Amino acid sequence: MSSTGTTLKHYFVNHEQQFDAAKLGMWLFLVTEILLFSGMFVAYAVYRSWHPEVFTYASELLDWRLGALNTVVLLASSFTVALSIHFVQKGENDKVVVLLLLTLACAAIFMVVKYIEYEGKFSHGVFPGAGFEPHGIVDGKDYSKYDIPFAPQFFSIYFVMTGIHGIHVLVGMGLFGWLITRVARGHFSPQWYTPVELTGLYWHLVDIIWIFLFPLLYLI
Amino acid sequence: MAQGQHHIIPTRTLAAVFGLLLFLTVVTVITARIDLGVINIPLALAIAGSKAILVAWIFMALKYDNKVNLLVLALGFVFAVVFLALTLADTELRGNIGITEPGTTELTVEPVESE
Amino acid sequence: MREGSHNYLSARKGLWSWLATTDHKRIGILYAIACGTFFLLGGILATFVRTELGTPGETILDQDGYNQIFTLHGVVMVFLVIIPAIPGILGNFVLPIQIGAKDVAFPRLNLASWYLFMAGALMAVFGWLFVGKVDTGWTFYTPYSSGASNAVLWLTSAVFVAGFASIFTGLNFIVTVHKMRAPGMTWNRLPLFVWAIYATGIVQVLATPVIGITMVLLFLEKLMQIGIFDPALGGDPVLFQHFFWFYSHPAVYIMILPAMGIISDLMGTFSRQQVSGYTFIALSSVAIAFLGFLVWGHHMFVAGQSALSSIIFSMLTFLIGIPTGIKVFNWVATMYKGSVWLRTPMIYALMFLFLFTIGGLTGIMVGVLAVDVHLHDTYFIVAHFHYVMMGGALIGLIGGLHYWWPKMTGRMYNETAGVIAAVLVFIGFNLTFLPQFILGSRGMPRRYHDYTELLPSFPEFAPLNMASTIGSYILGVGLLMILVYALYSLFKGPKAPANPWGACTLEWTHTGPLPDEHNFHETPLVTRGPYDFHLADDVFGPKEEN
Amino acid sequence: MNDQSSIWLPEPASTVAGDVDTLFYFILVTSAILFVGVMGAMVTFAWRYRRRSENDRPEPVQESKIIEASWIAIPSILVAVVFIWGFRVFLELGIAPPNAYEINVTARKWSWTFTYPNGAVSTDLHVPVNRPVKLRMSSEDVIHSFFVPAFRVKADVLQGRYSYVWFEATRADTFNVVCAEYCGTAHSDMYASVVVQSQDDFESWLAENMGDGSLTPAQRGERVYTQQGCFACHTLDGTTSAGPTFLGLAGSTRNFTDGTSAVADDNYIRAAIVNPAQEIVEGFLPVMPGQYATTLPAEDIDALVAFIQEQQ
Repeated sequence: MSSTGTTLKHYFVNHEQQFDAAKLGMWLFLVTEILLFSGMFVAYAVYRSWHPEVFTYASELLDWRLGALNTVVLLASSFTVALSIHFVQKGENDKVVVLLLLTLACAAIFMVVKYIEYEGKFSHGVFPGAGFEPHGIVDGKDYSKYDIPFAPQFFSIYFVMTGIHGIHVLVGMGLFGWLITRVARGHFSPQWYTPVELTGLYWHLVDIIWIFLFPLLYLI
Repeated sequence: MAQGQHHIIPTRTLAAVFGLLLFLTVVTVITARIDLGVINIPLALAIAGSKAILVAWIFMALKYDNKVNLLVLALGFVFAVVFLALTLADTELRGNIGITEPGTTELTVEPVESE
Repeated sequence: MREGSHNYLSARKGLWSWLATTDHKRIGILYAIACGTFFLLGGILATFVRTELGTPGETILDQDGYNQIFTLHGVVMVFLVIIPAIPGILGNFVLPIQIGAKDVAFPRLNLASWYLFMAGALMAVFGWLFVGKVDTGWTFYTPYSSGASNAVLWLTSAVFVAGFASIFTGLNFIVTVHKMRAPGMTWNRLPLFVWAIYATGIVQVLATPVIGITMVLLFLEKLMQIGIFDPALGGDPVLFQHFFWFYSHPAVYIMILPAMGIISDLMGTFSRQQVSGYTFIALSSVAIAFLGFLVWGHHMFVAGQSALSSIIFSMLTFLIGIPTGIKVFNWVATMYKGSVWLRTPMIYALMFLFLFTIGGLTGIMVGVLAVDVHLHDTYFIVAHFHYVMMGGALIGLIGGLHYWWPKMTGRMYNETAGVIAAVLVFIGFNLTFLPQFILGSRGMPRRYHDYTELLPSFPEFAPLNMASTIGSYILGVGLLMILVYALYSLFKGPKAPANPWGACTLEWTHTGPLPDEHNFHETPLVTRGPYDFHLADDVFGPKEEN
Repeated sequence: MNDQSSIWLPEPASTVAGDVDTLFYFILVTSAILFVGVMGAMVTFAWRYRRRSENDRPEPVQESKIIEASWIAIPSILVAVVFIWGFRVFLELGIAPPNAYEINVTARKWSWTFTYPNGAVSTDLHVPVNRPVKLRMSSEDVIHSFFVPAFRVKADVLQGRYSYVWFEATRADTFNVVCAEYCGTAHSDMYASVVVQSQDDFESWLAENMGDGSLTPAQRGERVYTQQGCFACHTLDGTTSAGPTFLGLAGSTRNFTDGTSAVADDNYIRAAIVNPAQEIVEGFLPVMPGQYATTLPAEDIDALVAFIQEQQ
């Protein structure tokens, strides 16, 4: 991905082959992400099937309104990323910069909301693992009532899943920052925009993971 | 075929998909609030699944792409489900063959009389 | 073909040309050096283990020492030698040339994979040597691993990092095979080695992330007691075994499939005959890659999983046992009406058939529910997996290294030394592991530092263990002999011709004694299958009417 | 076929061992025949078709469909037979006869203890000959695995859960028990022995071991309190955890979430153990597991009640 725009690597026959190879490589990487998260979904499913009542009871502590807001924010960022690919294919780079900035903003909002959620939990003793001893009353819920067996498991799984997902959002934000500087410097054109396409694919997958995380953790 | 020949997804389609996704999010929140008993989880998963398919099919341009990518994504999900299914086959049915106390043996195999 | 002034070794000079190379052939050599050193380390550890067990009672290691040594032996041999070796060394070097490509699809990612692998490897060895000697076994079963010393964190993060090297290598090869085949190189003209590496890539991409998440969860279990795997906190240790074996069983196919690819090529070249059942072997390699994900529970028949899941896993295990068996039949059938040339690579191929068949048949034996209850976690299992992993994957690797040695180094090794070493390895291997089958079926458990207590009712444990130890020394001598004559041939070996074995895959027919930096001057046009010797007039001269 | 003790398997000493051995030998012999056949073919081909001249090129061979079909069918049939046979014997291994004599086994880092229904505790497993014995096993720390090679039985012993093994010894003798799952430093020292005695020897051993083995009900209650993990929710020092503390519980009046109340006498305590969800004390949740009615023998429950009543 050298900076002189449309370079064709010597070991590729033409642009098309290089672009398709990059895309297939990205899709294979996305499969590894899916399987990485599948491990956590299996842990969630196993513990939920063993202790359904604890999971529904403990999930009352998660604020579904913030979860819904985060879902909308991520969907919006997916939309802006898809639009940015649309315009980079048309060569309207100025719109691409705006859209990528919007995506970055949405991702930032997502992380801020996540910070608020985590802060709310940590301040009331809801920690993953051994540190779990909830206390205090927050909007009508007495947290100390949630100190029941296997509630730590629920919150550990919650923190591990949303934590690793959060890390992926941060990585996405870094990528978008890097992309914006390159679009601004005019590295991409309708002939060569692979990095934008690949980062877009990565971001959509991060969104898909959250699409599954939100109902499983917050709603049911 | 220069790179530019790639299919450019019209903004209207993108906007329509985005709207549909928002709508589905609202639907899933509402249906989760009302207690539908046992179908709550499958329904939530179905809605989440359809949202995921929408994102993959249009936003990730699988519709216009070389179908190998679709196969790769499908394989990812298939093996995630295999992992889940065979693990649950263990965790759900544990301990019902060893114990012969009344009522705990679902497997209707009568114990072999030791000769 | 311009004479070898401009081949891939002489094109650039200096250490930096190696450490920053993106040439798939040099990266293959880098993997060879790395995996070779770790194999030497693993081998020394194995000798410690066998010396300790040679005689009953404490010989050279105390209990902790023995547990730590066999743990490092397991980790090094599995994660740092046998999983990366064949795809890393031979996959990197040979696959692009065999499909007529100039390089892999993502050369920089290829180099990054090597650095990730080295980072993981050094973390593991450094962690074990200086931070704390881990003694949990290479399987890290909780709750023992989550209760053990914090040094386990080093090994788990090392496996996590090295796992990514495996993912990116697999990803790289899949894209290369899909997108970069030379004109005329259709899917049914791919050499079977390419099919095997392609199937291995699928397993690497689909399975390795799960060991990644397992190691992260074990890391968090240990650091923050998240209580998913530790029963004291309400977790379930059998769930850890599910997570671990979901990766580790497909991992054994990452180990054996490339070796099967090598054996297919060797049988083809050295019988100078079509490999019997080409389509079956190619498709069954990919089928095994997928079926390999359905059988992990056969490691856990006695672990306390539900009886129904044990029954399902046992049934699926037989589903995957059959195609492997049929491959062996096809390899033997390849020699029928061929012209078998018993050079060292072919001797290792036949040794592979011998050892892998024993490993496979004992695999069927421990796949049977009732028999596994008795044999699980005994030395029968140790013998079984050494027969398939060492007898299969490692002997395959050694055969492959001998076969492609002239193409990698431009030198021929000494043939008689090769045969002598092969005989030594064969005798040493069987003397080491055949007694272990009997030890295991009579009931000697695995990972036992001392068996004096069992001698009164099992007196035969002492002679069997002694025989196994002597065998391991012979095996060690044989392997060291290979190292010696290989290094010797690097400097004093005769110059190798471009096609010493009369093979007709692209890496022999379209490159000089040493391939160029970009493999080919003009991309080759492929007109025949990989084992169509009867059409290969360019290799053997016009067909005389006999 | 299964009685001669060849070099492969130790002398069988349990009813199920005979079936396991027959299956083992069947697979061993079939594999040996298959192996000799394949190796024979390999060696003859390698010799008969050895290379005569440097560049002779044999004609390609047309694979015969019959051979291919047969070497797919035959292994499949063999493997199906072996699977079904293994499955049947596995069921035999898994399901203990209802009249089995039950003994509790506790594994801990590097030793086994066997507790008998009458309270006798010993580090060696004494069992009557020709009677099915079922072991209910749990571990105090890491995973161990109870393995008696002579009986061909093995099962991992997990913490916080029971796993079961059953056998019926056919010979009065002493056999080795080994730990088959790696469990730490002295994994290879974790021995015990199974002493198979005639019925009356066993009974006399049991009686005379009963003496020192029995504890006062309260002491035994305390062991049940720790073994069953009651400490996870019920403390002894007055602090409330997920469940009410036992200190001062006996005799106090308990008011329940549904407004009613009762004095905590021994019947109330027994009912609370056996059927916890019935009355929930104010300020607590219905999360106490309810399987103690079936899993705890009556003496354990009485001992637990005695132990709780002692906590003043």
